[in-house]
Amino acid sequence: MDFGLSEEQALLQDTVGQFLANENDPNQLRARFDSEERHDAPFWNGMIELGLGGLMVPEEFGGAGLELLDAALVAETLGRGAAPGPFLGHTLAALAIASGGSDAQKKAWLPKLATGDALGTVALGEDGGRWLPDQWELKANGSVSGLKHYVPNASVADLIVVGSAGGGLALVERASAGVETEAYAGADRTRHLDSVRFDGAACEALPGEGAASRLCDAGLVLLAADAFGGASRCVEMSVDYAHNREQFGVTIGHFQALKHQLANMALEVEPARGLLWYAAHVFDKAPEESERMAAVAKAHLTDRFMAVARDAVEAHGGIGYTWECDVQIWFKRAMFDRSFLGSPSMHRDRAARHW
Amino acid sequence: MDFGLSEEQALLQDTVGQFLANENDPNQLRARFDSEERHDAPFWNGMIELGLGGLMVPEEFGGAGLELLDAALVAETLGRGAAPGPFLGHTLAALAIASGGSDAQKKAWLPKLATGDALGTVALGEDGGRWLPDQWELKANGSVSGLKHYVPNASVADLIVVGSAGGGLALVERASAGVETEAYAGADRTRHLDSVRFDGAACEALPGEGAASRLCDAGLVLLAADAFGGASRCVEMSVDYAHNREQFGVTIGHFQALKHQLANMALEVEPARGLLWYAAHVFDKAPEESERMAAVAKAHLTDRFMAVARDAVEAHGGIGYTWECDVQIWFKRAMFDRSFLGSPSMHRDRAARHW
Amino acid sequence: MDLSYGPEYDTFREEVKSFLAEHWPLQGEEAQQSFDDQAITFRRRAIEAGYLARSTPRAYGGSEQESDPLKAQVIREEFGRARAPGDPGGIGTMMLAPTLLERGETWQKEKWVPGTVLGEIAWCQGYSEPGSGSDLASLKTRGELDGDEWVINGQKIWTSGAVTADFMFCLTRTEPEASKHAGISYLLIDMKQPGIDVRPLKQMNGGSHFNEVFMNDVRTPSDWIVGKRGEGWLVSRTTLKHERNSIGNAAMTEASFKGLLRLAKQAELDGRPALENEGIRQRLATIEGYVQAHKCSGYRQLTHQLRGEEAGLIGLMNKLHSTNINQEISKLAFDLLGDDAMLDPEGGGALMGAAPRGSEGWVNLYMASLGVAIAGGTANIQRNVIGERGLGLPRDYYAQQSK
Amino acid sequence: MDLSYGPEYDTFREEVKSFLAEHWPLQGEEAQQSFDDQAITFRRRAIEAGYLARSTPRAYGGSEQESDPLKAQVIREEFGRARAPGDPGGIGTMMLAPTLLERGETWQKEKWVPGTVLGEIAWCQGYSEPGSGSDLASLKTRGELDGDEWVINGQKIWTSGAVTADFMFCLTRTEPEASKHAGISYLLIDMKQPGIDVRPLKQMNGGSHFNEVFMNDVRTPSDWIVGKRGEGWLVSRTTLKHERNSIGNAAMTEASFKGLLRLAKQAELDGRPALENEGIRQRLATIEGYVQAHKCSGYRQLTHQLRGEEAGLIGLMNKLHSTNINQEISKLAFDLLGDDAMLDPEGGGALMGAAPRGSEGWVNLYMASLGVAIAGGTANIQRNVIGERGLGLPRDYYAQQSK
Repeated sequence: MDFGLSEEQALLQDTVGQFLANENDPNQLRARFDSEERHDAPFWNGMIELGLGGLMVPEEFGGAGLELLDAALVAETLGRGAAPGPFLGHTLAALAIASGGSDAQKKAWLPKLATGDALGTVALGEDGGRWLPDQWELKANGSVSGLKHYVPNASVADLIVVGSAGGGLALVERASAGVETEAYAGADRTRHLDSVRFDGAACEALPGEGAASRLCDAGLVLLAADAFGGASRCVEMSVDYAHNREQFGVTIGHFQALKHQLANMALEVEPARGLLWYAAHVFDKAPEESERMAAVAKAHLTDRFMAVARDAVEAHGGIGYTWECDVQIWFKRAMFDRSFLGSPSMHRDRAARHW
Repeated sequence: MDFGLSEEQALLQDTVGQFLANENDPNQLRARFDSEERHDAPFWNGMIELGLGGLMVPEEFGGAGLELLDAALVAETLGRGAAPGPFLGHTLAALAIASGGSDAQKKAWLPKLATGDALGTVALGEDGGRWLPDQWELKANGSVSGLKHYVPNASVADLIVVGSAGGGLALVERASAGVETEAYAGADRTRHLDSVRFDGAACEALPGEGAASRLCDAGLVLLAADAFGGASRCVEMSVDYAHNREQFGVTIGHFQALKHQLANMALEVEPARGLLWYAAHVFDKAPEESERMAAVAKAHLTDRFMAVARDAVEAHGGIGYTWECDVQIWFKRAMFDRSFLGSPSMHRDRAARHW
Repeated sequence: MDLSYGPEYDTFREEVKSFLAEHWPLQGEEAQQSFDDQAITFRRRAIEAGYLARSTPRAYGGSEQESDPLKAQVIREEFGRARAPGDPGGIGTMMLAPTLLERGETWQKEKWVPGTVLGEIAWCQGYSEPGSGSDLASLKTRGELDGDEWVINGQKIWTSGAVTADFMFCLTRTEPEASKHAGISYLLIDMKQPGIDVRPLKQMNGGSHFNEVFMNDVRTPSDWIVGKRGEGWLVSRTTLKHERNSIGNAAMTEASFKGLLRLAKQAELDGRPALENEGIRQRLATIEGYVQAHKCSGYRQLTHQLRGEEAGLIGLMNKLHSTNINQEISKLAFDLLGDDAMLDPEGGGALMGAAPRGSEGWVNLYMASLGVAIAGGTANIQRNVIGERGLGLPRDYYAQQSK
Repeated sequence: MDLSYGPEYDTFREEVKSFLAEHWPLQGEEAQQSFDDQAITFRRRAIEAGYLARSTPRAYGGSEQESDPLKAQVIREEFGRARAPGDPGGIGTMMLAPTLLERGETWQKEKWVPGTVLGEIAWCQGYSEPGSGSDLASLKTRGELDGDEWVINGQKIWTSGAVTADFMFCLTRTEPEASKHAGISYLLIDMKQPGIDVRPLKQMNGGSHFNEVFMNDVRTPSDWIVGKRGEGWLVSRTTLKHERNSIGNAAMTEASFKGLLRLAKQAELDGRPALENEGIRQRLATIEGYVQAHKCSGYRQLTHQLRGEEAGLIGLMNKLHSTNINQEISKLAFDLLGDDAMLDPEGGGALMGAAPRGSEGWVNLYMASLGVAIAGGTANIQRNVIGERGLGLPRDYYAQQSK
């Protein structure tokens, strides 16, 4: 019985955290957030050098061979630092190939994804909030035509894993004929989204069964992890502000009403840490529980993140509502985490099917 | 334009408030609440002497000829004082006859109800929460058989106005053959409820159209009024407690967290006063709006009362949870107001039909 | 209880209508002026007719009418319907003019009030500073007398309208030896001078409603002071005696709710109309309860004014109640947006208006409802006011100490 | 991360199981004893076998086992499954015995600890008084030395188990000249004597969990004091080093939620199964998120214990988190009761247990969830603790002053 992180896992979080402290300090983050550039290649390359390109890629293909729990710990740290970049889509693309690809597909793509020679992403969402395998209608049969929404960093990706009717997955090279991307004006300026229109683009199906639902469950857990990291940061920022801001000659943390609001915020966030761990853990070790727990974790944590981001704005007073205050960066990241792959209410309904 | 009380209305509230201060002070109320007696005739007679038996009975039949707004102001005052007794059922029975009875029925019953020579009540609820005219299934055709739930003070009533299939109303004398009452163990010990089983009891239909829905709308408004009075009292009790109870050498009202909780309680209650007035006002003056506003007011105010009663328990600390603390009397009154004539969610759905 | 306005006001309404029919919109050459100029031309006539600047004496450019909140309400309704310019909104008419009228010298009233009530002169308010939010006693902007001029240095924040304002009324520490509130004076400052640097504060939704104002050796004549030296704190608290628009706020909240209803009727949730979803319907109906209560509270407050009574507890609750309602409206709307809830907000300059029409507008409201909660006193300050002034609970210890 | 207990504990579990198979339930003549006596007989054997009183030295009637929270958890699970008596619950084993072991004289430990861990001696706690809730420094019960006896006068409140307790450990002001905390002593008092009047406090749900204890010239020997005179405040804060049951609380919350699910499956709302109502389903699923989070927090806390680490922030949140969850569960249940929500609650003595089976039980829980919120520190006190000890925010001014 040990429901806690291993030394290696703690080290992994420290390493990523240290990298962000150096390479994504508040000024750097702010510059990236305000920039019109939608991809920061040097920063992404730094993450690749840390090995974040192939966390869940088997060692034989040049990856770290880790599990979702490890990837979730990284995602939490990235969320805490609001790290810009294509980690989410890239990680899910690699996972899809690792779990559903043929040997040839694995050999062709996994090493490149792990080394960052190729950037991957996933195209899942369709009109009307159809995010999940049993909802997809796009047909992929040798070639693919149709529209996918909200594809992370599609404009700079090399490889797109596309969800298709019947719950299948297919590989499409972004440079192929018949692939066009268009930028969304998303609120979250750390993770840019594009729509992708396929017009008879060549595609190659992943033969493995069940890879699509594994991909989605993993995505839900990674979003929950990002949300936990972001929500924790919102609490920290608000507590720090209460320690520093003065009114009536004392720091505002002296005011009981604010103190209780901060306590309530912490109470919304901290107990959810174990839920996140558990959802990742069962994905790795008890897949029969995975669908349900991924849904519960995504719904719960992304809702908490959004709520606590609102609270953080209020806890900062007027300054919290300004562009220059960093709280907004996490507020908008919460908007992404909450909607991407489907709303909390949709996932609560999915969890309820298990009652 | 005048959206406020007239001098007469203010006087009416004062008069009833003064009566309660004298005849239902905390000790008297406590004795009635703890008593096993389910009806306090002398106290009810006092209310009758004030004219509360026939508030909405036309003057030609010995009543005060007032409107629902006036009756609601009385109900508010009774709710504020947690006045025990059969005011609600009696008032609704009289209203039903006044608005739907034949001349003969009016002559036979209204004077007696106004003078308190007869005590009236209404039998509306049926199995499965069927409280409203379009839900009633009990057949009344010369005689009536079947079961009605949650009839206020049925065991001591002389006259029961019974809701019947098709949205009709019928008069049954409680002393008739085939009428049996059985006491409920209700939480609210200020307004006792009985079930009434009819077994071929003689009944007489009220011929007037629409009287049943008027009766129900009026009932919803009176419940909302009771709830407003009770909720206001919960806020007052909590504020008084905060002014008197000391901790760490100061009254607990000095603690900002509690101060804000009390402010939030007041904010839940005070703005609803106008909603209550408005719902009563349109019943009297703009009946086309009445169904909707009665539903909105009942749902909103009885929910607020229940919530604020819970808050009041918390605001009183440990003592608030004891039997000896008066807060429980209003807490249980809130339970009655919230469920009687149907839950807030049912009435919200009814209000939504008007969107 | 009577919600009609009665025959007297029906007659008055007809008068207002015929005035408007005759005078708005402007005709001929006048209609070629800029909109601001047209508004001024029109207001001059409306003041003459007694419809605007009603509480301002004729001597200072007003129409000096007897206070009548119901007439004021009729005027607002009819001017609104005709889309005719009403009294200029904002801090000049709401705060500066009443303060000058009560506390200013005659020459000050003559100089500034007429232009203010006409809308020729725009003001901004220099109260808040970066280091002092609700705690004005700690403000640091200082003014020193240099001959017959004040020289002012410091920084103000949350200054709406500073970009376009002609003048600022500015709380300034002029008596450094006096303690806290006692050392503050109420100075008037020409905004169009070197030394004043206005920097818009961009909001999280992309708009810019507020500004920072940096003042570096800014100058103003020594007699551009309202009240005596060191009395600025008192002057700034001059009670406002204008005809408050208590039901305008409620009308806006109701309009927002109606917009939400429209959204709920159009939106789909999990492939079905959102309005058929019981959870959504219950949330909507719960909000409706608050909206109706708020609307009726507006009627109550108007009635209190008509009767010349204090509004009491309900009068202290207006802002927090509407803030709470608007937050619930925007949260439910956000849940109805589906994937559009990831979009960049439509960053308008306005903090809050009528209900948005598109998704980006609702995302904007989702953020703006927080800004409104903060602007002009956070929710916590509102709760202090309700608890202390409304319920008679003791004042906060630290605020008390700092007095 | 590994949620299995591992082979070592599987073996241990088998040992516990065979012990239980052999020793519980009691057989033959022993099975004819009262249940309390059977429990004592059984505990004696379980202590001998090393399964109960694990942190208590053998010298004082315990089994003196090395601390092993996982073994403790296995024992709780297996004893629970076999419905065998575990360590006596309540204040005697949780507070008095550890305090005596750390602070008491040898003769005190010998006299009271063995009977307490066996369940022969029952205790109640005399801390709270009517005038002092969270502010123990203000307590008024006083003790004066009269020869070799203390004479105690005063009133205690919220005293669970006072009706059946043999002794009370009682904070008593013995040094009236010393200020606040410094004048308090920790006295042990025989409850079975004249001068002690125990009055049950009836709760709003009809049950009686707490009592008032009136003490009128109550006497206790002068050496029935733990620690020195005036040290009672310190003694009462002796850290508890027992093997905490961090996941027991989570298991109870999960059981409540399962009961709520059962209720929702049976209940009808507006003529349809409640579970088909989207609003109800969303509320249920939202609660499920908190319940699962709480359950996993239990695993985390157990792991911290196993590793010998401090639990930190999560350790401070247990009570408030479970209180909040139980309130949400009881509110949703209340909404599912329909007209039964008007019924009188089933006023059990227990504050909170497994999920109720009938409507009256749920009404009871609707009230009891408030009592739990209050018992042992209100929600506001919990928030102070999280804010101050967890987030490092400053202490409340008045509490600070009163130190």
